[in-house]
Amino acid sequence: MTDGRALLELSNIVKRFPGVLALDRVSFDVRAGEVHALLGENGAGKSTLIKIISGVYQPDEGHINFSGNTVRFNTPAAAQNNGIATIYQELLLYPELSVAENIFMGHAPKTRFGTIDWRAMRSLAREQLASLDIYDLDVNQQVGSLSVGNRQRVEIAKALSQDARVLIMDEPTAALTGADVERLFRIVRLLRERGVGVIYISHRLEEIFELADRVTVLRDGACVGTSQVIDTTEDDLINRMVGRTIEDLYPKQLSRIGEPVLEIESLSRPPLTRNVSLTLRRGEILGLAGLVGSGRSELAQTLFGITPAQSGCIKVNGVECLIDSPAAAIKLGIAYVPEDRSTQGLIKPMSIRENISMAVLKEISNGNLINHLAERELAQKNINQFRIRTSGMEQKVEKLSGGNQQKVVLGKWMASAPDVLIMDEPTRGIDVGAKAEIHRTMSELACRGMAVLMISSELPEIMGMSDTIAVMREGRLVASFTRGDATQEQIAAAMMSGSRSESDEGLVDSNSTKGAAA
Amino acid sequence: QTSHAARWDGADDLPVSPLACGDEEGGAMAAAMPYDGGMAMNPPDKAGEEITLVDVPKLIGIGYFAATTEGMRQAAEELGNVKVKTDGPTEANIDDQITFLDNFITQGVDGLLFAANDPVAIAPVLRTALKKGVHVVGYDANSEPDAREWFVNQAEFNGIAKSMVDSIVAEIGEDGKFAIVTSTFTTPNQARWIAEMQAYQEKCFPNAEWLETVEAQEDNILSFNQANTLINKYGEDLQGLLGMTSVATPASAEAVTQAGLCGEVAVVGLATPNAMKPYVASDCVKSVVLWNPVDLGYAAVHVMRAVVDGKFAPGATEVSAGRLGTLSVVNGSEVLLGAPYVFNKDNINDFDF
Amino acid sequence: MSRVAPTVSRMPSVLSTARRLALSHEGVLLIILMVSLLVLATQTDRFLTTDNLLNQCRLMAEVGLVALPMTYIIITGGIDLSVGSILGLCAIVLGVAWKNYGLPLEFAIVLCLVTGAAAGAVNGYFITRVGVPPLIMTLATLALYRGFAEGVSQSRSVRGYPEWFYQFGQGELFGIPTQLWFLIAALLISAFVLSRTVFGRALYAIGHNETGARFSGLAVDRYKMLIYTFSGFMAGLASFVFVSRVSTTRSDMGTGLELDVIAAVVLGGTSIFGGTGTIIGTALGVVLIQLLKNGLALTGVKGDATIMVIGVVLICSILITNFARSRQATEKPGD
Amino acid sequence: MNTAASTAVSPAQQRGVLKRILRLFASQEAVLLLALVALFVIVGSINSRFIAERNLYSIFLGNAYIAVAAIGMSMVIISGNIDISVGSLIGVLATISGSMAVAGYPLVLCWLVPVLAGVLISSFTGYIVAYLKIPSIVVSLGMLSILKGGLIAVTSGEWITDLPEGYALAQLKPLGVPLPIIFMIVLTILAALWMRFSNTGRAIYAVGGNAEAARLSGISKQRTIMKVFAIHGGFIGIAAVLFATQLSVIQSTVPPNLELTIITASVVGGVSILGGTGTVVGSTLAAILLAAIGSSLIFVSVSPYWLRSVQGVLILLTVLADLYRRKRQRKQGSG
Ligand SMILES: Nc1ncnc2c1ncn2[C@@H]1O[C@H](COP(=O)(O)OP(=O)(O)OP(=O)(O)O)[C@@H](O)[C@H]1O
Ligand SMILES: Nc1ncnc2c1ncn2[C@@H]1O[C@H](COP(=O)(O)OP(=O)(O)OP(=O)(O)O)[C@@H](O)[C@H]1O
Ligand SMILES: [Mg+2]
Ligand SMILES: [Mg+2]
Repeated sequence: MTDGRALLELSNIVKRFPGVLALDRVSFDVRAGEVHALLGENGAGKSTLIKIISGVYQPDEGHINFSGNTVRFNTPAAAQNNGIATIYQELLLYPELSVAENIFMGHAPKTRFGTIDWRAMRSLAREQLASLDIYDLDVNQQVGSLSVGNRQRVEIAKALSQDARVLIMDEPTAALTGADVERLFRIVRLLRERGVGVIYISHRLEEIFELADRVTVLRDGACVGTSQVIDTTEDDLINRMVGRTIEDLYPKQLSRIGEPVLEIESLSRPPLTRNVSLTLRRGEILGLAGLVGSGRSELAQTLFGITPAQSGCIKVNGVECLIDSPAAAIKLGIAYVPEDRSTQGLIKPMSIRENISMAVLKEISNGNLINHLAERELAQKNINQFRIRTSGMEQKVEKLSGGNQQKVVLGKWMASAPDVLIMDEPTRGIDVGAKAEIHRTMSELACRGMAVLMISSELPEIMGMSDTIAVMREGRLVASFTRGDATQEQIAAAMMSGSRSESDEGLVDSNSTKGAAA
Repeated sequence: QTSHAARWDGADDLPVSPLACGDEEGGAMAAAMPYDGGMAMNPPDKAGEEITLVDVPKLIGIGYFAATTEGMRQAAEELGNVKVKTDGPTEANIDDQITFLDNFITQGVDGLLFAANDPVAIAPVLRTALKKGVHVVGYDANSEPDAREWFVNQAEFNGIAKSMVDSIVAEIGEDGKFAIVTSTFTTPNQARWIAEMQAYQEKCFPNAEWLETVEAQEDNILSFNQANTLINKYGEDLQGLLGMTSVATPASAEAVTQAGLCGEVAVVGLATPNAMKPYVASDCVKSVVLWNPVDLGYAAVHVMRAVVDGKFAPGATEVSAGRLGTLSVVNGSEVLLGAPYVFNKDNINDFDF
Repeated sequence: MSRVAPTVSRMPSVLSTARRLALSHEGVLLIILMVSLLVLATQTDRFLTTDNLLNQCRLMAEVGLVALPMTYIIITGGIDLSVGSILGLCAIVLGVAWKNYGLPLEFAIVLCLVTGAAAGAVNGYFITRVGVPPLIMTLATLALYRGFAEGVSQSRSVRGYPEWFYQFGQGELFGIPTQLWFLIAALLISAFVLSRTVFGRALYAIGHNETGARFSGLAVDRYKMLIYTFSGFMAGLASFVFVSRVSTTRSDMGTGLELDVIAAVVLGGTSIFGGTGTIIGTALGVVLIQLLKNGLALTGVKGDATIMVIGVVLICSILITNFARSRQATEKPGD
Repeated sequence: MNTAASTAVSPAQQRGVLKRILRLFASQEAVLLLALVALFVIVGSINSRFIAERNLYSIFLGNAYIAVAAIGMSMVIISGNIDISVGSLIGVLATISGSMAVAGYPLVLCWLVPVLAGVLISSFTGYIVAYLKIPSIVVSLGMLSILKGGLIAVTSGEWITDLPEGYALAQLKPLGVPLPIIFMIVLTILAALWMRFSNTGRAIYAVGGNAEAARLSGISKQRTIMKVFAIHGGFIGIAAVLFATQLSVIQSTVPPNLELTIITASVVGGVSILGGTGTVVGSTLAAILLAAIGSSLIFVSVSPYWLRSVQGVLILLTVLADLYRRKRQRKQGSG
């Protein structure tokens, strides 16, 4: 399947940003019909490298060879015209436009007269989604109303809708659950058969072994080496990435579970939170599993006062209370690490210092006056603790790598020392080394009596960290297990069981008839 | 008499003084009032010497004040020892006008000519000018009397009102119905004219019906639209339109023309001849009321020269103003340009402004 | 990667600090201001005199007062187009309450300020609670409040205030125009609040990313409500100073004020997209526009040419800052 | 989310058609149309002359140029920009057109040159916005001053009279329908189709919706913004010609507040000031609605003093109706 000749070859690429050498003479190549994985710690330069390939950045030194010719992609358009399709790490969609338009923006199907063919666009979009086994997305829906997971799916459909010779995927599965990941892999394998060269970035190592042919590891912007995947082991890769081995990715300390801090009873906010009852105790880590769109984030946001509940009751430390705004939730000691770091978690154009102190501004100020010294100390403490790779605390968050941005979000909320910490996909895009660190911190916090509600789409994480596991489906809590009681299969079954396949068919039908009627 | 018309009183609380009805000149100037203007404090004696004047109209960039500026230029050229420059805000804005005057006082000029956007608002800065020995003469729109020395009055409010009402009644009859298009209700001159018109109409033509008054800014398409709306609203009930500004009148004439109602809806108003020529030529408009703004500017400069030369001091009853001959003093400290002029088909082509 | 380039800034050399300051937008503005001052001063000796400058301060007080809250609002990514109309409405309330309803003038002044705050609060309420975008809301109240002013006053002006009242707009305190004291006090307080307090920080955060700010537990709606109310209040204060300065009240007062204010704020470097801006910048913007108008007029440049110059300065100052910034960005990795 | 409702095929199909019809009615355009119809019915029943053919023509005729200008403005706003200089630009272009006519140039040139000049001047604005990366509000604020100052400097406000026979394009009535109305309708339809079916049209939405995403999908932000401003200039040119030829004289000044009127039409028409959404059909309907409101208030004899307040309230109500619609839609969408 691999013909051995490089389709795309980068040699000695150097890229500098103010204060940072992001890529240091990196050489890299992809062959037609292979999946080449790119690994590295947060901030190692992976995204920068693929942005150079896709024409977003221009290299300071070095050159790019594409199917035999030296090329220079000055704009993303130039790269696209050469058949390079990219799924970026940060989702880039048009919130006001429909799913179909998002998928085909820039390369919409045309009629004979050269105008945009809306009907074809809608049906092609439907086909594209169907080929990804996605039937629950309406192509006319506004993307702005979709959850992160669904947006990720749109993003994937968008990249696959172009006839690509090279497909670049920067952490496409960060917000996806098992079944979606499987489907994605099927497609990637299909493309590989067809001779497409795929560059694949992920922090989930098991995916590399499942999917990739070769793997290149970057460290501190330099290339550590390329090897065949079959010739290497997980430990080996980790070692190459972080320069040490990780003993245990899920360093769970068993803590003493105390009295309930957060009790919710038949909480509802239709359509996505229906009659949910849950108890969270001191020292407990409660893992919330579910498929994309099962309503986990919605539940969390209801608890945090962003979408206040319409009925039901919330008790904090045994006292019934009304949570109608994030400020109210914070006052009650509830903190929420949101899943969408770009819009919800961070103020990206502001500095790391300002972001970290954002949720505790009142605490670190004298009256209304911000205490800059305390603020700086706090920021430095967080940078050190989570090893945020940055040129300083005044660095704008938008200039950080994706994983480091996620660390800032975590740091910001852990700084607020809440009683109840809700974390929505906390380790999304975080490298293995840092992940272990975050898990350790999480566990420690629990031991000190904090209650953690962890939403995660990574089953191993749920299994590894939770004391209690709850499963949500279609807005309802459908199952609950205690640590050690459940197998991965049982949880997965609870996530998916029900009428999914039937209703899928129903939707297929109505979709296709709608298409015909249109 | 509709309810809104009843409220017209000029937006200030001054009394109205309608002239006598008909042609008799009964309203001839009331008994001489003592001088009530201000005085420049110790102005440098520049009698016969060259002086620099600055003219600050309500706003620059509109036809009417382009004409007064032209008149000033003519006077300056004729006199030879006067330099005059016009500058002012681009919108009729009380605040900006004050700023301009302030700047010119600082710059140091011999005399200020002004047309006030607001009689009271402009007063403090004018008083400052007088205090600094700068001569101040107003034209077109007055300030509080003591804030300037003389005011060149193009025509008295009641005189204009009489001309306008007489002209429209001549066309639509003593029981005709008419409506008014004005700039804004807050523009002092227009407000006073309308107040005087109402008083005069009530006194002399009580059977005429005043339908409505609408605002149209100084915007000709808006004026056109407003005139159209009035025509459409009242249908045949509407017999006459009065334009209170040199923008509103041609626009009203245009609306009548485009609606094909020439002869059925009479248009009378204040306007400059050039803008009205097509409508007068097509017989859609019979008469246009106006003083000659070129003469107004011309007179203002002559009055200023006379003041500087010491030839025109408080108590004087007339002043000579070049080609305009002698102009008489009214109301204590106002120089009257003359009766308002009524242009018609016969004489309109003699004017070019 | 994190071979962080040796940080020169650890030892803040005077030179580099000076350069950074000069390259900031405020720096650029200050330089433009200095240059224009110098150039204009050589053209006429009447420009750079205490009397003239103090007098200019008097004239710019209203724009200055309203520009402060406008800076706050624009920093949050909003806008308030209704300030001119609020000013008109407040002036009318002041006049009508005193003259037609016979209230004591002191009370009328308070009523005028309250009206301003209320008008602003109405904007704020619709913007935060109902979710009307600020531009649309204030575009509607631009018409609405002006309409109220006309309706309440029946388009009549109010004149003949007692002598003491003129003290605020025409008088002096310790040789300095009274309203300048108001302006300076308001300026210092707003600058301090914006740069030092939680409130100020929140405004920037809201401007950059409102959702993010809300998710961080900041009371976004309350802050927004506050600044629109503040804006109305300051328009009320400006109306009081204005009425006192020009001795009369008219319903068309403050027409077009919004554009002057926005021009000053934008010239001061506040980004219309929200998130950046300073009070110092705004102050420089107000001063620069006023001095250009004045200085050019004194050197004999006509009004039409003056507004052209201001247009050019507006575009060029932002252009220069952009250029300086991009130079800075490209230079850095090199050194 | 997959719902149980989609089990049977035929109801789903029916629902599809129904949904589409409902969706059509649940748009901003529908709200405006409804408001327009309501206005005509209510005011028509009070005074039947309001809905007489002649008055309908008057409403459309005198405001067609605003609708045409609002088309271009809507495109600019959808692309995430704004143009405050339109009023001044229309003044300048109308003056160019009139001066050429008086100077005896062929009439066709007098009509075409302003359009070209509009494209050129607006492209210049667009160039500064797109390539020198200065926010459009700053550039157009600057351009406003420059154009206005320049116009006054050149004409000093002399009106243009003695326009040649046949120049009055806007007074023609092919097939009995005034030409401005034809222009308004045809241009709106063309622009609407173009916005929906052309690449550039979609690119405008993309750039306004998410500029970074647009860049990464190979859409050049710069070129798109350039194009938007150029086309906008064309519409402004046409609007200026309609404006100039409507009456027999041209008031060579900047029509007061015209930019606010045009922007109001756009935003009331549902164009989001943040960019990315809106339609030109909406803006045209809004322009008509605003004009009809102005006219209707005279018809029902609202006190002239309170006229503007009522107008403000009505604008606000339209905006609120749309907001309410959107909220309902969002609720349904997630259900
Ligand atoms: N626009 C930029 N300006 C300045 N520095 C940048 C910029 N983009 C990236 N960097 C820096 O370059 C380095 C490499 O970042 P990059 O995004 O390539 O990391 P990554 O390997 O993708 O990490 P992650 O796994 O966290 O996504 C980081 O230190 C980051 O801070
Ligand atoms: N702001 C929103 N408006 C409307 N619908 C939304 C919104 N956010 C999410 N949804 C919808 O709600 C459903 C559940 O979303 P939610 O984010 O709660 O699920 P989740 O289990 O966290 O899944 P994900 O992994 O996608 O985040 C999704 O199908 C999505 O379409
Ligand atoms: Mg990355
Ligand atoms: Mg989620």
